[in-house]
Amino acid sequence: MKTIDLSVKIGKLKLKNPILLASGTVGYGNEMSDFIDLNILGGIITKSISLKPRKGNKPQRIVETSAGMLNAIGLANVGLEEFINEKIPFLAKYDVPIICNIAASSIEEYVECVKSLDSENTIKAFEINVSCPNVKEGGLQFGNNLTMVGKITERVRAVTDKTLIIKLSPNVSYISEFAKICKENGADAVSAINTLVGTAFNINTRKPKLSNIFGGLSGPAIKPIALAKVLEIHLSVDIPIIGVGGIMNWQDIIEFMIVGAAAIQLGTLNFIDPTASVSILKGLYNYCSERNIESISKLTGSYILE
Amino acid sequence: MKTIDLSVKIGKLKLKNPILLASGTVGYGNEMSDFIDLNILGGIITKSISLKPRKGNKPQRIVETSAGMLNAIGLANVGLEEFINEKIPFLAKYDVPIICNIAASSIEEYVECVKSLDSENTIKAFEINVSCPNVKEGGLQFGNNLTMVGKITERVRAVTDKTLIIKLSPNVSYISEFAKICKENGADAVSAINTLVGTAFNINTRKPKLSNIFGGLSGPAIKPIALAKVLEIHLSVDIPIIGVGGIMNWQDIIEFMIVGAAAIQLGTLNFIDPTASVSILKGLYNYCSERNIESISKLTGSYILE
Amino acid sequence: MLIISSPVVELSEIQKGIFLQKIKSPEIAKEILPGQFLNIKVSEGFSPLLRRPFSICDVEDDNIFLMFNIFGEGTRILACKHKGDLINILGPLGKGFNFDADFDLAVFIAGGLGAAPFPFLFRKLKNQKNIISFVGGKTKSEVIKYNIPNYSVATEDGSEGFKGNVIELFEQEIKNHLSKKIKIFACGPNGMLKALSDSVKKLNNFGYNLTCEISTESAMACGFGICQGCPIQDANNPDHYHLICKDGPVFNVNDVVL
Amino acid sequence: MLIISSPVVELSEIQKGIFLQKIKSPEIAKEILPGQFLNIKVSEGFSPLLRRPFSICDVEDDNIFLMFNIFGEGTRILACKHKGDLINILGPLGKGFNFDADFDLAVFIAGGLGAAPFPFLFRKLKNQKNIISFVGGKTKSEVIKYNIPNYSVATEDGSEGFKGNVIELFEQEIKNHLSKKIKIFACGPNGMLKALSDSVKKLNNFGYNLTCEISTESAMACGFGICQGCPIQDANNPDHYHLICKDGPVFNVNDVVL
Ligand SMILES: Cc1cc2nc3c(=O)[nH]c(=O)nc-3n(C[C@H](O)[C@H](O)[C@H](O)COP(=O)(O)OP(=O)(O)OC[C@H]3O[C@@H](n4cnc5c(N)ncnc54)[C@H](O)[C@@H]3O)c2cc1C
Ligand SMILES: Cc1cc2nc3c(=O)[nH]c(=O)nc-3n(C[C@H](O)[C@H](O)[C@H](O)COP(=O)(O)OP(=O)(O)OC[C@H]3O[C@@H](n4cnc5c(N)ncnc54)[C@H](O)[C@@H]3O)c2cc1C
Ligand SMILES: Cc1cc2nc3c(=O)[nH]c(=O)nc-3n(C[C@H](O)[C@H](O)[C@H](O)COP(=O)(O)O)c2cc1C
Ligand SMILES: Cc1cc2nc3c(=O)[nH]c(=O)nc-3n(C[C@H](O)[C@H](O)[C@H](O)COP(=O)(O)O)c2cc1C
Ligand code: FES
Ligand code: FES
Repeated sequence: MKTIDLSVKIGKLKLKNPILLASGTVGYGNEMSDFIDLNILGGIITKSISLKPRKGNKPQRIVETSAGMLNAIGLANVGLEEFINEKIPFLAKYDVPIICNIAASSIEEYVECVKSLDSENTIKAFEINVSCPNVKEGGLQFGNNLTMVGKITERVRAVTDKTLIIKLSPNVSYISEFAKICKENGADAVSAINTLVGTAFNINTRKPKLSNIFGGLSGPAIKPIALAKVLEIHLSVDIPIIGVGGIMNWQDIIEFMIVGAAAIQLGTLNFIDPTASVSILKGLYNYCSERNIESISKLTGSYILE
Repeated sequence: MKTIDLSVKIGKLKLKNPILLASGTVGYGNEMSDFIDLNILGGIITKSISLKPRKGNKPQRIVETSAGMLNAIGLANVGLEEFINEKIPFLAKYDVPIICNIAASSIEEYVECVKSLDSENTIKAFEINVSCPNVKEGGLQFGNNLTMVGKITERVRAVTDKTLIIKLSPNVSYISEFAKICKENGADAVSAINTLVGTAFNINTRKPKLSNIFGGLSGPAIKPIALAKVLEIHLSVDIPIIGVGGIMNWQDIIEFMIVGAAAIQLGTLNFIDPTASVSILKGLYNYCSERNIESISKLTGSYILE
Repeated sequence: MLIISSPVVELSEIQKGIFLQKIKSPEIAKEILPGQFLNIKVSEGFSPLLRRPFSICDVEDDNIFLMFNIFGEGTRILACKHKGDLINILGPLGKGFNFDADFDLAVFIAGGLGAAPFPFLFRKLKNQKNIISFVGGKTKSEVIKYNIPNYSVATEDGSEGFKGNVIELFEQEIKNHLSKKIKIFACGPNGMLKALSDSVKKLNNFGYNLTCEISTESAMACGFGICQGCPIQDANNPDHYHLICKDGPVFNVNDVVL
Repeated sequence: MLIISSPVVELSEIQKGIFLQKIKSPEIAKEILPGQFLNIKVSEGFSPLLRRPFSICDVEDDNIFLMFNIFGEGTRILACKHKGDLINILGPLGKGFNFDADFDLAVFIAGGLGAAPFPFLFRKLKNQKNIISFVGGKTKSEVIKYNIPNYSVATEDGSEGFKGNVIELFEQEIKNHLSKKIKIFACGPNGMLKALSDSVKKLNNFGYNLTCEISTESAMACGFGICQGCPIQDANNPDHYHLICKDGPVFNVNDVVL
C-alpha cells in the first residue's frame, strides 16, 4: 500500500481526512458509534445547539421526495447546558475533532453560546448555522441577509480563537457575496450548502405534509446545486470551503473537492448508511493511489475549465 | 361522464385546461405533433426566441443527475424572422393558444421582439424569460435583479395588450418580491420556476461536463422547491401563477394547483413521454369527478394550512 | 444494531394483497424482540432514497418474517424480490413490547396491518399466558388474522363479526375479563390507538388497572435516533417529544399523547 | 415515430460483457432502417430519469435487436430484464445510413460497440453489394464481430490482427480497392470518426471519390428534436449546429465537424 495523505486543513484545524458528518445528521455521535468507530472520521459536526433546549416542530417532520427529502425538524436540541453536561463527555472519549454547530435567533445568543463553549477542549471549531430554513426566527431571516451574516461573523469572531466556520444558505442569488463577507469579518471557512426551501402537499387533504409547511430539501437531488455554489465561491473568494449537499459516495466527494471543497460533509447519507464512511475512505484512497495523487488536498479546486 | 370544467384563466387568456408545454421542451410544436394532437393541450409555449438567431452553447449541453437533468442549451433558437416565417404558419393550423417566450440581452431587445410579434394573431400571450441561467448576457443578470425585472415588465407592457407573463428565476431569496414587482408593472401572470443553477464535473478529466460549466437543473428533483416558490408567491401576491418544475404526472399538477398555480407547464417530462398529457388529462378529470369538483380552477390556492 | 444484507427465502401472499416475506437472517433472528422493527433498503441505488420501516412479524429459527401490503413505491419493489435476492436490513431497532411483565391475560388488538407484530409476540407468550385478540378492519378482506390466537373480528361495514370498530368490540368484550390482571398490546392506525387510549383511561378511572402498550408509527428518515424526524408528544412533559424510532415504537399508553 | 411497450424475448451474451437483447416489436420492426436508433425507457418510474439511446442492431421478422455493454445504471437495468418484461421504446428515430446509393463496395468500419448498427445494415446489403469490414478495439476481447461480414481486425495492443487502430488498418487496406466506387459506413468513438474523416479527405484530395457516412453520438435528453441537447457543428455553416438525434445520427462526413 502506498501512503496517501488524506489529511486536509480548514483554517487552523487539521483533519485526518476530508469526511465530516453534517450537523443534524449525526446527533451527538452516540447512535453513530454503534455502527462505526468514530475515530476514522475527519470530524463530527454536532446537531445545532441553541442556548435553551428547543422542542422542535410538531410532527410530521420528514417527507421523502424524488432523490431527496424535506425536513422540518425545527432545530430540536437539548440546549447548551445538557450538551455540555451530557453530550460532550461522550464525545471527549474519541480522538476525533468535534465541530460545534450553533443556531440562534439573535446575534447576542450566538455570541453567548460560543462564549460558553469556547473553553470546552473537546470542541475544536464552531460552525455557525445562519441558514436553517425551518425556524421562524433566525434561520433564513439571517442567512439571506448579507449585513446580518457579516455582523454575526464579526461578533462571534471576537469571542473565539477557534476555527470559525459559517454555514451558508443556498437560498440566495449569489452565495459568493456571503462567503466574501464571512471572510472579511474573520471567518476561517464556510460550509456550503444548507438545505433548500421546499414543500410538499397531500392532494387528498390539501394540507401540507410538514406541520411547518416549508422544509429543507437535502439528498442527491440537490447535489448539482451544491456543486455550483461551491464552485461559485471558489471562483471568486479565497476562503476554505466545506462542501455539503447530496453526497452519496466517494465519487461525489472527489467531485466536490475538484470544484473547490477543502473538506466535505455527509448528511442524508448517514440516515441510509451510517457505515458509509468506511467504504468511502477506501474509494478516496484508491482514486488518489491510481493517479499518484500523494495528498488528497491537492484535489481542492483542481478543476480544468479550459 | 360528468361534465367537469377543466378550463382555467390566466389574465385575459382562457385555456381549455391547465396543461401548457414549457418553453424549450416542445420546440415549436412540430415534433410533438407526431405524438399527440396538439389541440388537446391548454397551450404551447415556444422555445425562447431572440431577435437574431442564436447558435447556442457548444456540446455537451445535457447531463443527467439524480432525478433531474442539467441543460446548458444557451437559448439556441431560429431567431425572430425564421420564427415568424417558418414556425408560426405551422402553429397557426392548430386551435391551441400559442404563448411566445422571449429572451433577450437588453431591455430594448425584449421590447423590439414583442413589438414585432404583437400583430401575429397566432400568438395569444408573451412569456418573458428573464431567468435563463445558461447565457452570459441577460439571463440571471436580469432575473436576479429586482429593478431590472420591474423595468423589463414595464417596458414590454407598454407595447402589447396581450397577456403578459414573466417567467421568474428561482435563484433568489424571495421570489415573491419579484412577483410583486411584476404585478406592479402590469404583468398579467408569472411563471415559476425556471431552472436552478447547477453543475457537474467529470472526476477523471476534472473538467465540467457542460461546455458552459453551469447549467439549469430541471426534473422531479426540483419539484419541492418549485412548489415552495409557488406557495410563497401565492401567500403574498395576488397574481395568477403558472407552476412549473418537476411535474411528472397528474398528481403533481393537483399539488401545484393546491399551492396556488392557476395553470402549469410540463417541461422535462416531454422528453421522456411526449404523450403524457393524454393520461394526465384523464387523471385530472377523475380527481375532480370523484370529489365533485365542478371546475378545476377551484383548486387553485385551495390549501388548508390550519 | 446491525446493517446486513440477507437473502429472501420466500414471498407468500397470505391473503389478497397481504404479503409475508421470509428472509434468512440468523444475526437479526437471534437478537430481535417482538415490537421492534427493521429499517429496510428496498433497492440497490438511492431510489427510493430512504429506508422503509417494518415491524418484525415473526422469527423462526434463522428466518425472519415481514408482513406488508403494497402501499407505495417501496413496498412495490419489496414485493418483487425473488428468492435469493439480498435485502439490506438495519436493525433491530427501537423498544419492543414488554411482555415479561406481571399479567394473567394478554389482549392483542390489531387494526388492519397492525396485525404485523403479533405472530412473534404470540410465539413468545404462548404456553405462558392466556391470550385473547381483537382484529379489525374496514371490511372483511382487510382483516388480518394470520397467526393471531383466539380472535374476535370487528368490521366497520359488518361484513364479518362485530359491526363497528375494533375498539368498540374490545370495550364490549373486555367487561367479561376485568377481574383478571390484564395487559393490552395494540398496533394499528393512530385513530384506533387514540380511541383505545381513551377507553383504557376510562376503565382505569373506574378503578381497574389495565396496562396498555401501543405500537406507534411515524415517517422516519433514519430509524435509529439521529435525525429527530419522528417525534411523539411526551405525556409527562409538555416541553418534550419522545422519538418513536428510539424511545418507541412501543410506548405505555400513559407515556405519550396521541 | 411510435411510443410502444414491447416484450423482451431473449437476452444473450454474445461475448464477454456484450449483450444482445431480442425484443418483439412488430411495429418498430416494420418501420426502422439501418443506422436509425431507439430511445429506451429502462425502468418504470423516473429513475434513471432520461431515456437511453441505442442503435438498431438488427431486425428479424417481428423482432428487433439491441446490442450493448453494461456502461452505467441504465444499461445495468436493461441487462436485468427477464423474458416477457416490457420495455418502453420511442422510435424509430433519426436518419439512418443511405445504403441505396450508387456504389460497388461497401466498407464497414466499427470501433468497439460501434459494431452495433452493422448486422442490420449487412442484412440489407448482402447479395446486393460487395462488403469488406474493419473492426477494431483496444484489445482482443473488445473487438465485436457479431454478424459483420468479411472483416479484418485491428487491436491497439496487437492481441489480434493488425496492431494499431482500425483507421490505420483501413488506410493500409483500402489502397487495394481504390479503383472501385466505395462507400464507407462507420460507427465508433469520436476520435475514430475524426481520424477517418481526415483520412477520407486526404484520399479525396488525391482525386479519389470515396463517400463516407458516419454514425455519431451525443448525450441526449429527448432524441427527437425538441430539447436542442445534441448539437454537432455544421461543416457548411459556422453559425449552425445540426442536431444529432434528428438530422443524424448518421451524417455524410463532409457535412459535420467532429
Ligand atoms: C415502526 C414502524 C413499523 C411498521 N411496520 C409495518 C409493517 O409491519 N407492515 C407494513 O406494511 N407497514 C409497516 N409500517 C409502515 C411502512 O413503513 C410503510 O407502509 C412504508 O414505509 C410505505 O413505503 P412505500 O414506499 O410503499 O410507500 P410510499 O408512500 O411511497 O412512501 C413514501 C414515504 O412515506 C413513508 N411512509 C409511508 N407510509 C408510512 C407510514 N404508514 N408510516 C411511516 N412512514 C410512512 C415511507 O417510509 C417513505 O419515506 C411501519 C412503519 C413504522 C414506522
Ligand atoms: C444515437 C446513439 C446510438 C447509440 N447506440 C448504442 C448501442 O447500440 N449500444 C450501446 O451500448 N450504446 C449505444 N449508445 C450509447 C448509449 O446510449 C449509452 O451507453 C447509454 O446511454 C449509457 O447509459 P447508462 O445508464 O448505462 O450509463 P450512464 O453513464 O449511467 O448514463 C448517464 C447519462 O449519460 C448518457 N450517456 C452515457 N454515455 C453516453 C454515450 N456514449 N452517448 C450518449 N449518451 C451517453 C446517458 O444516456 C445518460 O443520460 C448510443 C448512443 C447514441 C446517442
Ligand atoms: C434531518 C436533518 C436535520 C438537519 N439539521 C441541521 C442542523 O441542525 N443544523 C445545520 O446546520 N444543518 C442541519 N441540516 C442540514 C445538513 O447539515 C446538510 O447541510 C444538508 O442536509 C445537505 O446535505 P445532504 O444533502 O448531504 O443531507 C439538517 C439536515 C437534515 C436532513
Ligand atoms: C432542455 C431545456 C431547455 C429549456 N429552454 C428554455 C427556454 O428556452 N426558455 C425558458 O424560458 N425556459 C427554458 N427551459 C426551462 C423550462 O421551461 C422549465 O422552466 C424548467 O425545465 C422546469 O420545469 P421541468 O422541471 O418540468 O422541466 C428549458 C428547460 C430544459 C430542460
Ligand atoms: S427516524 Fe430519525 S430520529 Fe427517529
Ligand atoms: S436529443 Fe433532444 S434535440 Fe436531440
